[in-house]
Amino acid sequence: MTATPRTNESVVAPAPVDRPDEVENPTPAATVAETAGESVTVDVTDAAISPYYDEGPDTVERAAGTPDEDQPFLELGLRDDEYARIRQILGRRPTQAELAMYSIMWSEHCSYKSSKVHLEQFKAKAPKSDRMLAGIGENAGVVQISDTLAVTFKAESHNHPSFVEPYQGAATGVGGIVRDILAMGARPIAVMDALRFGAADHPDTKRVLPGVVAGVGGYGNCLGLPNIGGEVVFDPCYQGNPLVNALSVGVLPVSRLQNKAAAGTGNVVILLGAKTGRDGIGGVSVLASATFESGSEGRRPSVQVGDPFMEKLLIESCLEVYDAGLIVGIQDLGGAGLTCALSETAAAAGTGMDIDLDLVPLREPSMEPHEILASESQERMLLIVEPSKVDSVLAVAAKWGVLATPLGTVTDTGRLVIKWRGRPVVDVPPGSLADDGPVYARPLREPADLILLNADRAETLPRPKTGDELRATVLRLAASPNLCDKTWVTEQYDRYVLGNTVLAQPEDSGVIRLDEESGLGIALSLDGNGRYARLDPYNGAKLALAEAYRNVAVTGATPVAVTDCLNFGSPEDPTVMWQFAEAVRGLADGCQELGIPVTGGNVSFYNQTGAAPINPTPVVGVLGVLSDVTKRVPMGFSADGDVLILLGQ
Amino acid sequence: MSMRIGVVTFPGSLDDRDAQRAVRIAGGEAVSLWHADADLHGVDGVVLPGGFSYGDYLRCGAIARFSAVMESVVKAAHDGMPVLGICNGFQILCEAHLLPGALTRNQHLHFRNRDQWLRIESTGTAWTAGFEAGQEILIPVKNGEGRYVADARTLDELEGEGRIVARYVRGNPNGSERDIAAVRNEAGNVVGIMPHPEHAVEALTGPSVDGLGFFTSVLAHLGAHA
Amino acid sequence: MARVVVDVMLKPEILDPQGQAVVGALPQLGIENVRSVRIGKHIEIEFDGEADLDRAREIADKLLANPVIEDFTLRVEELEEADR
Amino acid sequence: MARVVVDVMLKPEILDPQGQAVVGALPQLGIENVRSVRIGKHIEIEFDGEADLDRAREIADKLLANPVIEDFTLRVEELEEADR
Ligand SMILES: Nc1ncnc2c1ncn2[C@@H]1O[C@H](COP(=O)(O)OP(=O)(O)O)[C@@H](O)[C@H]1O
Repeated sequence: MTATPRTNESVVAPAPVDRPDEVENPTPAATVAETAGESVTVDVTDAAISPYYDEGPDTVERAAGTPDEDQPFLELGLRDDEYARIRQILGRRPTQAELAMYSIMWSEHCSYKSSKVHLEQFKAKAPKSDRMLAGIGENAGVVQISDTLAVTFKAESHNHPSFVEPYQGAATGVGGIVRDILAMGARPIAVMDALRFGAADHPDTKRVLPGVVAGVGGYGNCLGLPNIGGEVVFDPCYQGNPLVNALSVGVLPVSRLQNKAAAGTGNVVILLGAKTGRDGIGGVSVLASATFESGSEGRRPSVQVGDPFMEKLLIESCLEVYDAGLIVGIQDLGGAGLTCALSETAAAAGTGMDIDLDLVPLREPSMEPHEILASESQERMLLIVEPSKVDSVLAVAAKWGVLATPLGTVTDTGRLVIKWRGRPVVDVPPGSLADDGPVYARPLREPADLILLNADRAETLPRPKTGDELRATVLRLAASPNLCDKTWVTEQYDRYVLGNTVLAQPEDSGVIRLDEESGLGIALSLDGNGRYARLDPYNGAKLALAEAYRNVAVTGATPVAVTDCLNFGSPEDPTVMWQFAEAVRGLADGCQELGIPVTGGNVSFYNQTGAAPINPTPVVGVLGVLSDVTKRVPMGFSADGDVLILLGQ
Repeated sequence: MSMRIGVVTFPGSLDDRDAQRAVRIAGGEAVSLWHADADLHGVDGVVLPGGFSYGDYLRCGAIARFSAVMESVVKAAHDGMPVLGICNGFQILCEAHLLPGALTRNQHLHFRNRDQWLRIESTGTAWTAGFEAGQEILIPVKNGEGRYVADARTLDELEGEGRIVARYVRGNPNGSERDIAAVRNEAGNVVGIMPHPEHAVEALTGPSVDGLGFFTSVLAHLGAHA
Repeated sequence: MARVVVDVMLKPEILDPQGQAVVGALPQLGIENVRSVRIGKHIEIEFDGEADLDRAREIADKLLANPVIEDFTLRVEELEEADR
Repeated sequence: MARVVVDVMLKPEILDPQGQAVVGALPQLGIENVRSVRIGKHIEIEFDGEADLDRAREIADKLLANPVIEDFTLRVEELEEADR
């Protein structure tokens, strides 16, 4: 994982470092401005910032001439030293729009500043594999599975938005991960979802669970992607912080692999998809309040609302564009919107860009440059296109009824220059946003209660001794929320669409046929165990990996690659950071021992209620390959007289 | 010469490729039709597949009905061409008034996907002639708005004229009136069905291969009338 | 400026499970005096220029409501400048 | 008799895919002069006896509208005997 957002999870002002008690948990009653965030409450009204432009936008020129102007960098989650570094990079104070961009791209969420040093192990310990066409650092890992076909898959979290607005939070979580898959050149072919809720009988669970399930289903069903498995787990530790992890998988001809580099001076930068609105602008709204102290009502950032129909059209138009060989590069717009897509694509190619922000189609014409750049409006992609092919791209978009708008061109200046109303409001080296964010080796400390927790052995629990006791125990287990039938959830998901689902709920793995002739297919499983990881994060991560690996293997598939979604509390809490470090080490070691690489994934920090973090919850997805899906092994007994054999101890 | 069955793709159609596959497995030639193209390209029959045409945010099938292709489909249907609407396709046929009644929100308010038993009630259609009357079949149902409603007179008429093509048995998945899963027009060339026969054409991917009968029926019907 | 508001309701004889679900949930809020709840759609159409009632009726009739199961009503609503 | 009518609309800044889909379909009906369509819910609450505006507000607030993304308005509507 590089210094890039690996997720579309809402990006808001990151947590001010060293002030862990300010890390609050979103509550549904609070306003969205305060809650849509990854972690932190930014009270818009409290930001004591003077209105600092009276004659038009805060341009680059103006910034150079007013070096001493106060800027709300702390409110935006940037530390003193981070702000100083930005000034040093630019040789002046950042403009308002630039400040917004740095605060987003250097947030925990996008920069992986706390996790980066640990995640390196995934690369360092990865077994050599010539199947890997794209790995960590790309939108999603790509694994070659035959002479001509490759598969891409990835898991991602949408935890906090799903607590604020369960339906839309979960729906846009699915939409976001599907765009990652699409950006690699693949046709998305299935989704999975790993869910964690509080106690089954808690009122918050009653509010959150139906919405999340309906949202996962609503988006995936309408997009036409079969849901082939997942998890539903209840535990009080997730009461104020449910987890919504979504996985998507796609297939592509090897020759169709796409990348995000905005290469080629003079190439055209095209925005494809939905109009841009004030969705999920989050902490950056602090800048709006700086300029418009009154009347901020209508300026509040809003919850992202998914439009799966638009996403379906986006998928079809992108695939048509790929097949016709019309583009040089592509990137999805997720959590950090245009900011991330523009800076990452330029940084990846080592180029620059001239962008005209006035060309961005807006849902609300009054949007300011920093709002346009920070908007998390869904269902958008950024394309890099040779000038001679622009018309063809626009024609494909028109065929599918999707907006496509040239925004500017690729340059060889190495600067990302963004104009608004004719004047530059951004002029930065794109790599400074995308790759050169801060990196922290945060302090680690084993939780003090771990010894006690581990001393409380299962052997001390009373055991059923009589037949009746045993019967009562079995019934209690069968009826417990974590073990009971999950049909209420899985029935809300379409598992048949596309006609290639070989195994799905209630099987241990989902199996999808890729090739009707040869029977080539894949198996996928997504597993995690937060309770175990709480007791031993190193082995807990290994356990999740082993479970997913076994689930895939028992279908008859050969496991080939791993994705993960690492859900933890605040990285500023050394005990959480220790859990994280241990879990990553465990997963990396496990992968090394099993001989399969981690190809991508996602880190979600700040999952906590007040000072209480969730159980460390690494969720692991394993991809396997079946050379002939007709030979898959389902989990049910198939014939009378079958012999049962127990393997292992 | 194999019969050509057109499968319409609207923006938002999802089961179009599945319907094409079902046509092929049944031995027909699947022809892809595009919503904005009024030309039916000489097909012998048409399938309107499942999905969420135009997003179906307003009311399922409401917008698809106005597409260019539907004008031609309506005309061809009146001339006797076999037309099968599956799920969203059924909704579109009702919106286009080729079939009576309407499909409304499931009574339990959830999307529901399950393997569903049906009883074939009418074999006098182009799409069910190959079944036996009263035959029970197992095919997937998956919808959020699949509850069939019509006024009592229409329902009585449908019953009286034998135009209920299939009923849910062993449980009604969405609260449909009189357990109706599929209906037909008077002539029997147009059938709308809520569950998905195209998802039950291969033992590997479906709960059964019972759905194949709809596609083999129409091919046999066309062959006999060719 | 003006807009046309179209309210679409299920016909009285058609079951409204959504409305029923709300009625079913009311006792939990301690509310006992509600006889029925019916849920339909509220649609606001803004025109370029004048509110065009005839056009709106056509849209409602052909697209917004399904006459087999729904009725609709139509009205023009004057907007103040600052209104949404 | 009287009932309370609650209209629930998405907040103006929230994307309304439903309304957008309708706008997109209008050209097929030959209608070109519509600027925007927003779609919300229209809810009719009938009480035993008097229309109870406070109760209705509570129902709207807790059950009918999602305050994170929706606003609602409320009004009492007098009914004639024969009305639906
Ligand atoms: N959120 C979910 N989304 C999709 N499928 C799910 C979800 N939760 C559970 N499932 C599926 O339901 C089945 C039963 O789940 P579970 O009871 O957790 O079984 P197991 O313990 O074998 O994983 C599995 O096939 C699983 O993939």
